[in-house]
Amino acid sequence: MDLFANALNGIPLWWFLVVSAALFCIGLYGVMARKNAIAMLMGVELMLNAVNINLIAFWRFIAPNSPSGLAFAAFVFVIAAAEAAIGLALIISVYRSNQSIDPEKLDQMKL
Amino acid sequence: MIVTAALLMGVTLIAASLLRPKKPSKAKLETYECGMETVGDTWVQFRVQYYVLALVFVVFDIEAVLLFPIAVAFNALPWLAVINLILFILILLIALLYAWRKGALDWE
Amino acid sequence: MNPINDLLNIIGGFIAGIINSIFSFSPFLADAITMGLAAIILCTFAALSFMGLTYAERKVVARIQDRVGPNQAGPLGLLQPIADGIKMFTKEDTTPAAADRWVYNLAPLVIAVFALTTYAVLPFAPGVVGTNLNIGVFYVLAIGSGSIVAIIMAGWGSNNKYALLGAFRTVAQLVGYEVPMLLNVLPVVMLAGSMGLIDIIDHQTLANGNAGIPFLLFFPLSAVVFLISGIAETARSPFDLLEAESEIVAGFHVEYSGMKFALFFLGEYVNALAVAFVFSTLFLGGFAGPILPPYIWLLLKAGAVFTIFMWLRGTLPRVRIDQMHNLNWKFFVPLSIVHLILVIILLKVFVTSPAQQAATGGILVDAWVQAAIMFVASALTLIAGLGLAARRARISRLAEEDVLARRRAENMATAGAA
Amino acid sequence: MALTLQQVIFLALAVVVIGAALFVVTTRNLFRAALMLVLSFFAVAGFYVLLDAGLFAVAQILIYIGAISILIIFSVMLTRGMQAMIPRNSQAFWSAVVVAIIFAMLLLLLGPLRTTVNVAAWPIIGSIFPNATPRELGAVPWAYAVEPATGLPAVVPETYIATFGFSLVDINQYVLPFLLVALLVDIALSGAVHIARQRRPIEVIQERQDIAAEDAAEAEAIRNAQQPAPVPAPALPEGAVAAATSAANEH
Repeated sequence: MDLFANALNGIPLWWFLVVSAALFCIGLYGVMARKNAIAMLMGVELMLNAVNINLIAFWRFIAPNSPSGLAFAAFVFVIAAAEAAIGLALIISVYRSNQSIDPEKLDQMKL
Repeated sequence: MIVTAALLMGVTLIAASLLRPKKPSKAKLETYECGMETVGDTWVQFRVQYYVLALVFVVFDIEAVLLFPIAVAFNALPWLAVINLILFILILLIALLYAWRKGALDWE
Repeated sequence: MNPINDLLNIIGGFIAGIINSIFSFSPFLADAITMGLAAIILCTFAALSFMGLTYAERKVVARIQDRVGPNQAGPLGLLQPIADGIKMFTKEDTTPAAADRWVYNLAPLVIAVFALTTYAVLPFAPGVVGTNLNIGVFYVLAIGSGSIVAIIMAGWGSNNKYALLGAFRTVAQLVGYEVPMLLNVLPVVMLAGSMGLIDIIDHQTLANGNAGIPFLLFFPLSAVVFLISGIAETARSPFDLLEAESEIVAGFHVEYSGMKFALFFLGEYVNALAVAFVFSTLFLGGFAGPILPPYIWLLLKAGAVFTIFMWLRGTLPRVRIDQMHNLNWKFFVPLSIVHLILVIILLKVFVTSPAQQAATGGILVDAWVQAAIMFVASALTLIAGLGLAARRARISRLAEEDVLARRRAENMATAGAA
Repeated sequence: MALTLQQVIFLALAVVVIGAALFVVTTRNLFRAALMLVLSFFAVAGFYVLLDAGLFAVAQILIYIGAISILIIFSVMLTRGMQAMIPRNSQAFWSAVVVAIIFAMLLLLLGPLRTTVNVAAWPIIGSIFPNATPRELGAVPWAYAVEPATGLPAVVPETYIATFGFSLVDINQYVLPFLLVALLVDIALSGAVHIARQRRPIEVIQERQDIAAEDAAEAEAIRNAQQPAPVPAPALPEGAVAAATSAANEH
């Protein structure tokens, strides 16, 4: 079972998948185990990046002449930017009203 | 290219750090504040204006990233695609007009 | 392959030949070394141009302000840049006590590297280019926006209130003026049908069937707005709010001295020259030119654009910060969007090649006529935009005068009553 | 085995990405975390270059480093989140365990090894699912795109940017999500601008007052609920509320 089958000038597909899985898990840890809301958002950005690496890796190895992989990756870019903007705006308004952005303290619905 | 540029600049920096005199004295290490003592920590009352402008920049950054591939494929676009393209630009124009109306673009 | 025009190709080929013969045992090493050598040549070209530009700038600006400029160091002051260089090398380099050591030292390096990497894509002559990316123009703009983070690193690293404030003001300016630059490159890419800088230049030369019309004649509005936001992007001349405000003493590089400070300046000048090169590539036809060899043409055009920079620096007063933001967000960006929509429609209506006409059914028109139509449309939008802006300015000025008049009347009344 | 240049670059980038991501997740100083995030974005852009998707490497630099990291750094500054920053919250250990399990499963699914799993043969669980068929787990044999003529891995067509651009606007391809995403960005960013806009002092006072009034009403309701025989609550001194509102108007 040749580990380097279908390698693309030396790099097989599973290398990309392993690295993006690692990045995804680090992002997931960042979201689950961070005290500061902005650090959680950074975790989400890492996870979205991992998703993008997978999308482009599969596009390159499996369907390079169809634009679908690229279109999905582009939409992930756009949605990641919109999500980051909204998340940070909420964090800032939360910070304005009660001076701390510790996720544990933000339990009531009222700002 | 990036690597060589970094190497070149790094070499100049290291060469410079070797050449120049090393006489650190307490007075020189104070941060510069027109000569007075530094008051308070580096924290400065940070206006939200910067953040709001960065938000509007994100809208147009995304628009540009999506428009560039379309501009490359522009010659082969049928009329229907051109209408969609103009619709896309108008939607993002609304974002600008809303921010303008909301006073986000004013810099008092 | 006549010798004068392709001088650079010949020299390049010659050096590559030598290297390949020396390292013939491993072609991979030979390629790496030739690429490395090309990169080093590009970097030294940029650094040398930095020295030449500082000298030229100080001389020209001095001449504009009716003074002589540097003439002490060496004949005609030609050694002045070298003197500056030595001073920068030997001046003491203090780092503030509580500075974030890593970030503080890395910032100038990152700015200089970003400024230099834009040269990897600029074509100096047919075939003489760092790497011919098919995303050339997009790469140049992205590298421009990448240096914003380096400025924040410099501002935060030096742990100084004023540096931090200066960094954020500069970032707000750079982020703002990135948008019109992005929007005004789109018409050029649409017309050229590709983002590669070499293809864009081909469209402006007489080669392979397209009439050699520089894109300046197609889109004057885009050219003007691109140039002005290019100046604002490198925080130069009328837009140098960096070290202008009284409370922001010297912007984000207040805590740097010696070689690190020189790197900031190198970054600024190399960026300014890069904007000049990109403008001449996009709008003036890059190295295309009738008699002179290509690289001379490019240097001439970039020099002309840089003299515009120097001329503006010598004459225009500094712009206030809210004027600068209003100019960008309330004038350049809406104007660029309207111009973009107009260009999209016109490029579909007036078509130059019969194939396109068959596909989308526009009016078949010769390239020069299309250029004339685009020029008129673009100029009209510019004039309409300026007129609209002037009218709005007049309205707000009248409103202000009313308020003042009323207040004066009230004061008179109260003074009278008292 | 001699590493080719691409592999060396890939390994270097992988080390940078994982290292920077780990640093982002564990550091105390939030600003350093933001800078390390930018470094990992650069390394991911390097991955896209390795995958011959140059357009996306540049788009990554423009969007993530040019826009999103600026937003993150500005919000770090705005919320003064940097001072005493305790990197880990209470459930840090368990989340690390969960993440490690997820990573192991992902590795099993996406990694190169193929194992056959026969649940029936397992000691305890086997008795519950006696007739589970052995199932092959591991690297899925994807249908790799192959150049028709030579059988080598397919090469990215030169005009991939044009086909991608065309697909974004072409009627029977991705035009609907394209316009919806534009609408989403428009509404999301307008909402963000509205939430984060510079509030004038009058608005701030008004908001504080509304919140105070709501809290008072809530406390009132709770107090009534606790005492079934309502003792008439002492009337609020008349002047207090009036004074507060008048102060607001003068401001």
